[in-house]
Amino acid sequence: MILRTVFLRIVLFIAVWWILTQGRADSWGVGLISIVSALIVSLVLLPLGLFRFSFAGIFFFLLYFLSRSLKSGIQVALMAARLDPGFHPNIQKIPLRLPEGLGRVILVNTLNLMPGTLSVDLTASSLYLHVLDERQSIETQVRDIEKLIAHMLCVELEES
Amino acid sequence: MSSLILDLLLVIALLWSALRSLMTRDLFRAVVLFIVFGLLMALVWARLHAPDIALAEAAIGAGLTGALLLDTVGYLRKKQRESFP
Amino acid sequence: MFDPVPWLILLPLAWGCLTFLAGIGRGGRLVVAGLIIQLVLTIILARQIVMEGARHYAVGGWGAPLGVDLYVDGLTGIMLLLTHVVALPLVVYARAYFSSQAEGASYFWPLTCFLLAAMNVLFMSADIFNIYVTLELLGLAAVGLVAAAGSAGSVTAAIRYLLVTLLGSGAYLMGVALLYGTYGSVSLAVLEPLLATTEISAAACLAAMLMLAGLLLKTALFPFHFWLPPAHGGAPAPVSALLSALVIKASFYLILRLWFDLFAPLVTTQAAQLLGGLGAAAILWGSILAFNQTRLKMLVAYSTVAQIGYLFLLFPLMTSAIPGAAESAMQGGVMQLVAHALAKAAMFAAAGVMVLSAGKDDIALLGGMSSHLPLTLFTFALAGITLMGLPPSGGFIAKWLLIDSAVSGGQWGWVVVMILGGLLSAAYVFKVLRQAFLPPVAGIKFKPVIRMLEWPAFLLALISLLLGFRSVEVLNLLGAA
Amino acid sequence: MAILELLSSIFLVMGAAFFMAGTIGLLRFPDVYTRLHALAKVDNLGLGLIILGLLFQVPGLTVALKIILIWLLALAASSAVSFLIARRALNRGVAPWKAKEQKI
Amino acid sequence: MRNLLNVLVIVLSAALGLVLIGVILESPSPARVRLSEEVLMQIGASGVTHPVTAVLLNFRGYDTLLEVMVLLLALLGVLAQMGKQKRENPPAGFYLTEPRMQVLLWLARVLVPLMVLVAGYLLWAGGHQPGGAFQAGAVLAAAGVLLNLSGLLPSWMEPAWNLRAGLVSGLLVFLLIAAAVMTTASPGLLLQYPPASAGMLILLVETGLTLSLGLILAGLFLFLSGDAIDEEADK
Amino acid sequence: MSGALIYACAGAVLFVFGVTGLILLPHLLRKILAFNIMGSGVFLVLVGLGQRDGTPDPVPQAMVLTGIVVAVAATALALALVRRLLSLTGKIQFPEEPEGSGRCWKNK
Amino acid sequence: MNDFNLLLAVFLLVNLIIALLRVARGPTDADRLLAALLFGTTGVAILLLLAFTADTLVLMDVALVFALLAAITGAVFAQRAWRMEGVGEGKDGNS
Amino acid sequence: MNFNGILPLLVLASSLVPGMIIFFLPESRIRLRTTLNLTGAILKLLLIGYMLWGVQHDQSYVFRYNVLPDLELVFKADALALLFVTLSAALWFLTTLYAIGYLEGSPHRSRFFGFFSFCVTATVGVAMAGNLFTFFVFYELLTLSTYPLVVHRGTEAAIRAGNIYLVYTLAGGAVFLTGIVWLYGLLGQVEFTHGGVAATLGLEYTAQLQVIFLLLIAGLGVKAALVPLHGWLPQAMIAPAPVSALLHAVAVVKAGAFGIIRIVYEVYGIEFAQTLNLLMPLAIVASITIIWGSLRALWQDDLKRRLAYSTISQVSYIILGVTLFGPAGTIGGVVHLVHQGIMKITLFFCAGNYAETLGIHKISEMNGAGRRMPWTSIAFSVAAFGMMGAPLTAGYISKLYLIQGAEMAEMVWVSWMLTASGLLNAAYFLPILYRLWFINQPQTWLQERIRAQGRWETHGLLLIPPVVTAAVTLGAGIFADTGWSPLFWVKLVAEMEYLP
Repeated sequence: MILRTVFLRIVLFIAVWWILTQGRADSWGVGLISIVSALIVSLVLLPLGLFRFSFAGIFFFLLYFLSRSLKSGIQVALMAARLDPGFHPNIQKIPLRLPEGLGRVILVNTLNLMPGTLSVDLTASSLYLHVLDERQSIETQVRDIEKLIAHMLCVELEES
Repeated sequence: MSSLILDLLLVIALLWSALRSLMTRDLFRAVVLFIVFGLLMALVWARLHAPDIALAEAAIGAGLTGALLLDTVGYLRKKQRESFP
Repeated sequence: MFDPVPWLILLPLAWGCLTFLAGIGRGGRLVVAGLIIQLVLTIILARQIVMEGARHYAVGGWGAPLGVDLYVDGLTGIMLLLTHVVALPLVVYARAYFSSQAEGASYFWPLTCFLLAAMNVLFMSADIFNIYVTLELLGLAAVGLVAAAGSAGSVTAAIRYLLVTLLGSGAYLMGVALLYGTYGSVSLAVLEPLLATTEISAAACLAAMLMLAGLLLKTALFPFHFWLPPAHGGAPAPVSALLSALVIKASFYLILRLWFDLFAPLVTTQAAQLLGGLGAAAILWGSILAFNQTRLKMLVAYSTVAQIGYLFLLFPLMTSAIPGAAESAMQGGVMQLVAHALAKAAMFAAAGVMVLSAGKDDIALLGGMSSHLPLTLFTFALAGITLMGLPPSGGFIAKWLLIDSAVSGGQWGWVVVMILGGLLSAAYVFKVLRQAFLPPVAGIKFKPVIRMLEWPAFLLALISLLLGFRSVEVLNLLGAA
Repeated sequence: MAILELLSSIFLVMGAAFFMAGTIGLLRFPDVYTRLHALAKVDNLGLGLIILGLLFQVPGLTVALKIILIWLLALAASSAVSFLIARRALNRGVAPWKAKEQKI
Repeated sequence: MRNLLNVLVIVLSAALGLVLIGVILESPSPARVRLSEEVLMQIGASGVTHPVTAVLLNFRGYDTLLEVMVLLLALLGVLAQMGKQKRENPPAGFYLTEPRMQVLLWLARVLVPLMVLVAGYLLWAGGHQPGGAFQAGAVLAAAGVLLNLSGLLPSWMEPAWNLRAGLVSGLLVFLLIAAAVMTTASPGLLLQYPPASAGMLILLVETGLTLSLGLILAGLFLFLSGDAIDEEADK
Repeated sequence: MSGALIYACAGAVLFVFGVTGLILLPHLLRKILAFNIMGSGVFLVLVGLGQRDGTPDPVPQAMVLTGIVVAVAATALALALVRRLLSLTGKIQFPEEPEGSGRCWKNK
Repeated sequence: MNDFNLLLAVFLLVNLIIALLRVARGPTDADRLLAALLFGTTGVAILLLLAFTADTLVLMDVALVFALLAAITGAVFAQRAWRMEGVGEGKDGNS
Repeated sequence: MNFNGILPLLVLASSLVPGMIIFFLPESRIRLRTTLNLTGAILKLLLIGYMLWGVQHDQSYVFRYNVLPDLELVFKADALALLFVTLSAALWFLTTLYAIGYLEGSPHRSRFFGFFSFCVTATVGVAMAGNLFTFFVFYELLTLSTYPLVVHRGTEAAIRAGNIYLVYTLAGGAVFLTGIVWLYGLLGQVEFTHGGVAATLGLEYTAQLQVIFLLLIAGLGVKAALVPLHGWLPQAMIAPAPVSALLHAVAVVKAGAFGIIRIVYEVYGIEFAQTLNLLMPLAIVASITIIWGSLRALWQDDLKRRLAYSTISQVSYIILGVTLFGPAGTIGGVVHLVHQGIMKITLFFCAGNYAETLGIHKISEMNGAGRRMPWTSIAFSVAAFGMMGAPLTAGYISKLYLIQGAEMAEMVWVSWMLTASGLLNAAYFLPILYRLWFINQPQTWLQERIRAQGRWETHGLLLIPPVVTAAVTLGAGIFADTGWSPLFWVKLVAEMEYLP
């Protein structure tokens, strides 16, 4: 389990290094040092065992994310373009079902990039969202994403 | 042609942000304009075939000078709050 | 043959690093030892210069236009020697000073090491961009030292100093940019023949103006002197001494270098007269202000403003058609530089002791100092003799040479200025001395001071006084080409 | 080749259009929260589209991956910063703009 | 009087600007010395293939040595000021557990290792393409700033010995290599790298510089910024 | 007129802005900004003028890199001093002090 | 293709300059800062366009650094410069 | 370098080194300080004695040191120099004795004796200076080393006097320096040589040389207290008595007068000066000073102030003698340098004794002091008669030669003026003597400090010096024609100056 995480991180860093140097072969001398130090830094900042994830979950999540963010962009762009932006913004409080930690952070960040929502505060139990149109139901969207994230990170949703 | 326009636009933006940053009455606005100025400088260096400097300017201008200035503005405000509660 | 040049660059840097590593307020002993080594190296270098003449030194082995060149000649030798001769006693002094007063001690040693390193590299540099870097080094180190005292006044002074020095080096760098743009090189060895052989370009003129203006700002010549007194007067005494004695001289040295080497084809008699006029104004105005001060260290600082003026008299005097007059003007200027550095270091150190003992920086409180700290007062007086230009001090030799040059060149105005300046400096020096002979002000208790505070200052003053007897050596070194 | 260039151009133009929309939003939206919406979403989409357009011009795989990496970084940065600023605004009591207020 | 002075300054500087522009536009096209050609001619002996790096670390490596010193000096100045101030009012503590801090915390957790990688990349890139120790150092410093902002790294007070060692390491490595080269390979000559090992030595110097520049630049922020996140507790 | 020259001219203007600002602006933080702008102007002239024929010249680029680092160092030091001044006096401007303050002409 | 990229870069720059109006308008500091944040994204786009214009792919590295450090300005602002209630919302700053 | 070359340096060092050591001695080391002082003084006298013998046997003592490539520090012990050196060394010895007694128990003695020694060193340097540059160096040193002595008491009045002293002397020094540098510019080197070096320039430089002469005399005239420049001297009376004695008799005013002698004889050359028409104006200034000083002395009630004005008047005798073209005038002037020194120091010693012993500062308080302090009063009377030019005293010799010189130079008005001044001298000294001897003493003295110890009327060390100098005053008058008298030496000097 731990070895897997370390291994995954190493692979990730190697991949990033490979991308950065565009595959130059003579870079691995410095690369080795850099990767090792990056690994050490990441292990210090993010000790092992805090989370794990499934690749399938990531894939579904990304798919969902890309499609929704396209929609969100178009929505806001249209609003901006229209002379009278007919929106009814407000702040809504949504109880969270995701356990604390990475999941919630991903949720916050994702919602920031999703149509009509902007997370404005995060407390121990709930999330405050600024929505562009309070008449639309936001909660279902949040629940969807929560589910996806829970799947991706292999965690259970708490029943509220 | 468009490269000339790009250069001119960059220069105008550069000069304008510099001037505003020095002239504007609001201190925070000046700092923001200065940060913008730094980012514009990075673009200018890129245009001047000096990617090394562009890198340094991007890293230092965005990462460090901006941080230092903003932090100082925050400190200044804190002090002002303390002295005029 | 052993070459001290690279070691004179590397060693002070190494001391700086090591003292920083040693921790807060520590490393004084290391600096003393290091300075002794460097002094020996400097003496070796000076001997080499006298024997073999000036020489170029290519850092990295690349040589002029591509790499950075160093250039070491008689004037460089004098400046290096002066730096170390002044710094060594001051460092000993500083150890004692900070042992009795902790304010400003925390990073004094590394800052001082870097300051001295900056001085060394500045004096040896023959590359105008490299000079820019060294100027910044010097400026930042000096500002750090000024601010280290930590009071509102000294921090204000430090900010002002920093901004001025940044403005100055900005103008200087603009000049460098123009020169590089026009001639394609930043090496003095390449630029000099280029400027001399090609017709004078507007860019070169503008560059000269910008660079000189920047350096004048840093040298605190008359209308630009406003920043100097608070900075030098507010810093801890060892710092004031270092700054007034050496740092100011560094930018003056550069003016000298650029004026007579690089920009020699550009400078005009009018410009030289203008500089001389500013110098004269500095002498008179600075002396009057010095006399008006109520704080001892401010008085000494304003005296620096005045004494800098003398240095600038050498520019109009050098334009004299009579070769002997020009030569003695140069010699006089350099002697004045050396003598003032020694004397001012001694004077600030002595002032520091008095202030430390009286507990407050006020001339009116000095009464009774003549019996409490006779040696320190004697030091102050000896340094004052040099400033007044009375024999047998180095200042006297300098004044002799300058007046000689002015008289034989027929430039009588400067003679009057110098004579008046000497009298005015006597006025402010004796203002302090006479106060010290008065009985103590009621209720003031002098704190006892460590012996090691008094002797280094006295040594400096003595050197400045006896310099008059050894000026032949100094001038020999200056003349070594 | 021409098709690729065409596709590239289309995406690029779309990206630029989104950027423009983002700017308009930034200028026209009524309060800081709504402007953050514009910034966080539209511009990132614009950048994404431009990167997508540029993907048709890349000389190699690593370059493509690199610009995608850049996009991801920009996304992460802007979404996190949006949250931070929005939260701070709420903390300071910057009231969200309400539609009905506008009608009055 | 004061207004008059201001007007005078403005007029003078406007004149200066006009003259400057005039001079810039007038300057004859090719400069007298073509330094860029010289650089390209000698670059083979410099140990790197990127001309800017060659200039920065070999041809004008002396400037770079001094420049590190400039940074260190600024840091010393900052330390001398802020150390005192912080001793007077020590900064407040941290509240990492606050849920709202989590977003920034995770941003830092993700970005900082990436920044380390990018710094390494820039360092490596310096040899043959834009990049180098300064840029790498600046990125590292930015990582430090980010860590500080997210609450993972407290602001620095007086540096302990290990931090001091890190801060001067770049300069020390530079000095040691200079001294070593001067005593062995090219006696009596400062910073003259033998062409065969120049690349290696430059990389060594750059690595040292990256580390220490990163620390110094980060230190400029970390020593300067007095307060950690303190007001969350108030609410 | 090549792009580089345009930037060089812009640099000249920035330099002038910076110098004027550094001299005239009363607020210290603005002075620091002005100094940075002045520095950028000089750097632009250095590079712009150095490669006015269009070919990149590594030498001024290396110099500007050095210069940028110096500018950052100076800015940080200046900010540290300003903050220190602020914490000591609560002000961020120079106190007005006439030259040669002290009891003038009374110490005869 | 190259000219097209360049044209787009010009367009984005114009876009950016217009967005700078927000700095002037405010009303809160956050609004002003948004312009600088926008620069992070737009600057990356412009740099990438430039990188693919003149085949100076190294500019991608500049864009990378831009993107990597874009968060810092915003974070410093939120964590340090814009805390607690100001002296008066909208007109605080240099008083 | 041989011993003869080092000898002038040793003479300097014999007071400089003890001075430096004394300066750093703690206040309590009285015995060591006294020993050092006296050892130095005696050593100096011995060295000078050796040199006197040597000069008579045609030895030359020259020390040269290059300060700048074309600027030398030269010490030369020629006859004129030795005359002045002997005077100062001898009087220094006596003054030191006197000062030890005078300052017993008062604070800051280390400082005092340190500067005292420096002062003598400077005087000896002035005397032995072999060129104008060296002369100037020690001339300024003299200013500096006397200032702390003038302000020694540390009272407001003393400090004010010190300020006035400084203003005069430093300004004078500056003017002097200008003249010197100018002259160096014209001549290259200004070595003191018999017959003068300026003569080599020729008459086309007349105007310049006249201006330079004016500058030089103005600079020296401050110390020599020529009339418009004499203002500092009466003020400087505030100093302790040994200082006043030294200032008036040997050090400061004599340095000025000696400088004028050197300038006229050995820089310009008396004949060349005559051709440039420089002597007449100087003679007029000197005459005015003589009369003015005497007149002012008449109205002073403070004893030391009266003596001070007397000094102003008497020193100008020297200058007057210098301006009288012809050997007799020269002899008269130069010998008065010595004679006035001996006499005036006697007077000041005595004045100090009165003040220290009886607390008398004013002439009006001196009634009957002669009987209370007979030895002091006898010495005082002898010196006063000398000042008046009474026969059998040294003063007589000087006046005799001066009047001769005036006749030889065909300046009859000078002899009339001398006579008048003699009468004035009598007018201000005789009343004092009258009070001393012929008016009864009051019941109690103002503040009698030193009780008569045994058979001495005052502290022994205060008594011996004036008695000795008074004896010398008589001796120099009575034995003027012998080989050891000042007159003999002065004749030697004059011979050299008028050599073709």
